Amino acid sequence: MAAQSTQISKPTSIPASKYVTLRISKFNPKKESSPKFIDFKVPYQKWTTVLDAILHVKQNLDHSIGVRYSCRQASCGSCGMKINGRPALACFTKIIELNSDVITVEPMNNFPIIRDLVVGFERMFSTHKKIKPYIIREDSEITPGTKEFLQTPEEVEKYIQFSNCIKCGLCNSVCPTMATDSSFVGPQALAQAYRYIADTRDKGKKDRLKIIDDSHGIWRCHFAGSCSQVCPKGVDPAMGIQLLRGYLLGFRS
Amino acid sequence: MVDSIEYDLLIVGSGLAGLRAAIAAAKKSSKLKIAVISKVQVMRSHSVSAEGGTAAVLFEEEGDTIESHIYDTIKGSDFLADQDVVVRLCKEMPQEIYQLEHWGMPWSRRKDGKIGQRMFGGYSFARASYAADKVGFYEMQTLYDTCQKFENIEFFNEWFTTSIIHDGQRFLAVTAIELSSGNFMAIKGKALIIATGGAGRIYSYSTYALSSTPDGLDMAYRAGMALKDMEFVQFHPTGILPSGILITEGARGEGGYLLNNKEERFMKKYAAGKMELAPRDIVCRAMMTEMNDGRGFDHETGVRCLKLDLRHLGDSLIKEKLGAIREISIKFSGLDPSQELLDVRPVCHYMMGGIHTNIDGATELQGVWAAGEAACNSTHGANRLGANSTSECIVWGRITGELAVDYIQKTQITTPFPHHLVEAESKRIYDGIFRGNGDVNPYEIRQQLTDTLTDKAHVYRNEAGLVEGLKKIRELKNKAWKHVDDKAKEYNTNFTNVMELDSMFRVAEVVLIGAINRKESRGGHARTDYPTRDDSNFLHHTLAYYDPKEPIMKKHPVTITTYKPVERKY
Amino acid sequence: MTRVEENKEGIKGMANPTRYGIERVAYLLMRLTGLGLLVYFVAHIAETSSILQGKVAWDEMLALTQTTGGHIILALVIGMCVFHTVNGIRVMLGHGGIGVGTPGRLDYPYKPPSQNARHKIAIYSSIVLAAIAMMYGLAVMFGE
Amino acid sequence: MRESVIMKIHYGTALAAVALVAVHVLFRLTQNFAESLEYESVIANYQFLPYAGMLEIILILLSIHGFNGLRVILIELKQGRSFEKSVTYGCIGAMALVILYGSRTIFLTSMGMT
Ligand SMILES: Cc1cc2nc3c(=O)[nH]c(=O)nc-3n(C[C@H](O)[C@H](O)[C@H](O)COP(=O)(O)OP(=O)(O)OC[C@H]3O[C@@H](n4cnc5c(N)ncnc54)[C@H](O)[C@@H]3O)c2cc1C
Ligand code: HEM
Ligand code: SF4
Ligand code: F3S
Ligand code: FES
Repeated sequence: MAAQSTQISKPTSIPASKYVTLRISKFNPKKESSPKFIDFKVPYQKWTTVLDAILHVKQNLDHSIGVRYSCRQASCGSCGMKINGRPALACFTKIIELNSDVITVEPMNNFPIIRDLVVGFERMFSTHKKIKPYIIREDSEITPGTKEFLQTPEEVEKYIQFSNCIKCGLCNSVCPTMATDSSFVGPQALAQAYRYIADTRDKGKKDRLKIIDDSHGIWRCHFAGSCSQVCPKGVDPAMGIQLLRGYLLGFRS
Repeated sequence: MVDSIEYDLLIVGSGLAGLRAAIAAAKKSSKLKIAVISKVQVMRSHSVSAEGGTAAVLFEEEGDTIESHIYDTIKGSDFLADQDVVVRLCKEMPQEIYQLEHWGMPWSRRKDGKIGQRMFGGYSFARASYAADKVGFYEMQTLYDTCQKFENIEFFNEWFTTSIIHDGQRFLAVTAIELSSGNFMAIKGKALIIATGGAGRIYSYSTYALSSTPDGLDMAYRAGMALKDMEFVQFHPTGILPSGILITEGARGEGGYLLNNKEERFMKKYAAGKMELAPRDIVCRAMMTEMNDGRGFDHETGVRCLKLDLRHLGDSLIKEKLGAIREISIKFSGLDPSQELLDVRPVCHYMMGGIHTNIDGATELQGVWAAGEAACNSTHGANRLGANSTSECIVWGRITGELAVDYIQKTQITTPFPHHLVEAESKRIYDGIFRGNGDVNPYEIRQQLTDTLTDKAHVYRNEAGLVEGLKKIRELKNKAWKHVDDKAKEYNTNFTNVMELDSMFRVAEVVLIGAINRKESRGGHARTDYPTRDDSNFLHHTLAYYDPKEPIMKKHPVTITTYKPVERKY
Repeated sequence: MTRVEENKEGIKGMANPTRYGIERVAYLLMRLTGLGLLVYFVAHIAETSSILQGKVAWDEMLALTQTTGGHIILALVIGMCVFHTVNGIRVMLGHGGIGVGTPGRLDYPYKPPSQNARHKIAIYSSIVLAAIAMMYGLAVMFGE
Repeated sequence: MRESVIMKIHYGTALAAVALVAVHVLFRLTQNFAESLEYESVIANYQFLPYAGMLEIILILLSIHGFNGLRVILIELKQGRSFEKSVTYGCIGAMALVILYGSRTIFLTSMGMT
């Protein structure tokens, strides 16, 4: 059992050869009247993500950058922001993919700005809650000896895609209806309404259809599809919403 | 004076353990006001990254037995697990899987419609229930969504808890900063469940979320509770380079294997019986030995690694069962696992240690429970088996949630509230940290601290290295890093980052001292200078109590009921 | 909460068709043509009411519309009508869940099935059809 | 009214309109376009009762469809109880006006009261 030399594992120790300009939108609405952009020079490697670059700035150049992050592997939904004008997860966007010398990062639209790149999710979380995102049926609590509700792999396929939503809010930030309608349920919640309705274990279809059949409910989606184009997890909310509307229009039952 | 708000039950942490506890409590009483406080938003907790599976015996009719799960866990723990606790885990787990299923968990299914299970390291039966390779994520979603049913669960998203307030006898409140406004507040409650998760970010190469720092552990430690068995840090054999993101053990459970630069499955030399599916401590040691003996590969980052071969599993199986790691490898490393070998090396993954609790999850302070990875109820002993952690989170989430409700229902707090303690905490963080002075970049100190642990307290450790590490950490601690350059109140993560760093020092110290004291090799703790297990001197748990000067170290007996320690062979 | 606090993109964001593919162009055109048709429709009702005032009024009205400008407007209306109708049929099918793909596991890199070729082709077709109809209309009106 | 009912009407009117507008336009094209607009032929058309009836139906359908479309766009642009109420009533009002005005033309013309 040998020396400890190979235990050193600090991938960042490789000297960086290339630099990119990271333009960060800085804004504290409680103190300032409008956002301003500040440029930073940041080194990068072929694996450096936009989140890595922002954290480099936070750690070395400006400690005050406001940015939300956690998992750094595209599973927690924290780091959605506008990168070169298009919303994406910062931890799932590599610098080299952007093919650009200047990378501009801004907070997502259609969410209130808390600070810099950080936005408030209160409304999205509460609309998510509103559509009853859980299995509705009387025997959903087990008793001793209960076994599983059977479900074939094919039945799982019917909803699993919608189950992948990480609540990053990217979809809500690009939807054209959301751009002007602050009461719209939004693609995130609608896709979740479909997720539970499509689950064979659920019996809450009527309930949920009633909730979303509202003047700012599902009808305010015009199948613009942008939500699906930016969704980082392949949820395809646009599909879910149209299928859901199929129930309301009587195309499906 | 510092403002305060009042709830009945406080749950700090909204990972698997915290959410499960919230549901258990809300189900038991719809009258209690329950606050789930977390420094990240609800679905952003580290638990969403758990990939491979959750262990439970579901198919007794097909030959699995609870007994076997119990023994596998105890043997995996290198006999440091408390056996009564393990029995409880294994007995209660099957019901929890079915409960999750009834709440909507999208388990992967077998053809007959039953819940699918896969092979995992150290088990004698395929008993890791899985949902593709996003088990933790789906479990979090199921629990979070189920929480939405209960009107008495309130979420405090992005509230950074800084301390536990008690009167020496029992729990009274926590103090926390609401990140969005920057307000510092006391949140009073009759009972507290700590579910702040693991602290693996004290290592620089780690599978953990960036938010997995030891501030939760430290909070309990400063409040006088003991940290137990902190020297046992689990390394996972397959962290992918360069990011350190986890490639789940499920990849080997589905049939993947590890190769050295001679293209041989070297595990046959170390655990011929279980090969790549030996427990993690064994596989990690094997990998380190291979690399140290020159049979590794040099990754372009300059780090040594080995290869994980999944190619023979085939594209369609990988897509179906390992979709998330496929995405991760393609995106972050540019490698498609169905075509290429993945570069992997052992990476910090789990802390067997945590806040000392009894079998019920109760800590030494009345009114405080701990559950999940933050707790150490000694289920995992010296080495956790994969898929047993999410199980532990769920079982003890439920147990502590229910017990806390019982306690609240019989408790009346009459003593006057110790406002001075809240003021003292406010002084500690605002005068001591927020308004601190210094010219050293705290982020650089954090990097050095985590590098030191990665260097000195890795898979293999020895006296010299550990002592040097401790010295280095104490040196770093004395530098002028305790200051916050960002002076704004709103969403000041610079402030919380420095508080996290502050907690890292205390917890890293406990890890190192524990490791120095344990002069044997057991489970995840492998000393090159004491390469064997020493049951006559070290078959005990380590406890560490806070003292401003240096931790006070104590011993605590292991509960052994049925299985006498024997040599561990796979 | 006011719009500024919510950082809404506002009408500009809603109307900007440049960022998210042809679906977003179709969305905008659908709105514009709908509104355009509504305006024309109201004007058309007003226009035809002149028939009540007898032949002279009607002919005066006709003369007013049978100018180059009038013809161009009419051609536009034809185009709008064709686009709105054809795309409207696509949208209605889509809204009913037809042709939006079937749910199922997606593999990275994710291609959302709802953003599929069928719909893109339908959108392009409605634009092309609208253009043809417009040209036909122009030919009829100017080709006298 | 439930939003789904309104929107079903919106789609329904659209579908019906497809057929009817096609007929209406084809009528313009059966003859020479300019000729079809001659006063006499228009009057003749109106006095052909099934055609006048069809015009009336088109009028109603498209008014409903068009003004509901307008309502949709407006309530998406700005929210608030009073705003949305006035949009709803405004659209209903405008729709009624257009229908009445258009019906007057059709009715009087087809009765030969020009
Ligand atoms: C990559 C990875 C994969 C894994 N895969 C598996 C697996 O397949 N099977 C398995 O069984 N286990 C697995 N594990 C282990 C398992 O995921 C964790 O042990 C478990 O998720 C921990 O859950 P938790 O609820 O205890 O804490 P966490 O999910 O870590 O949550 C901690 C919570 O505490 C909050 N918190 C922390 N400090 C504070 C503070 N100061 N103030 C306020 N809130 C605070 C955080 O915000 C967070 O909400 C894996 C671990 C990793 C790293
Ligand atoms: C004759 C065939 C027509 C069809 C098939 C049709 C179909 C549709 C459909 C499906 C929508 C809903 C679009 C959505 O929700 O995204 C719509 C909207 C609309 N239509 Fe029509 N329509 C027709 C004619 C007309 C006419 C003649 C007018 C004008 C009077 C009109 C005015 C509108 C308006 C204003 C909207 C709202 C725009 C929007 O929501 O995007 N339509 N139409
Ligand atoms: S649907 Fe997609 S884009 Fe929308 S919140 Fe969920 S994961 Fe994000
Ligand atoms: S972008 Fe919006 S309009 Fe519908 S399809 Fe998506 S919700
Ligand atoms: S940090 Fe979790 S999604 Fe980016």
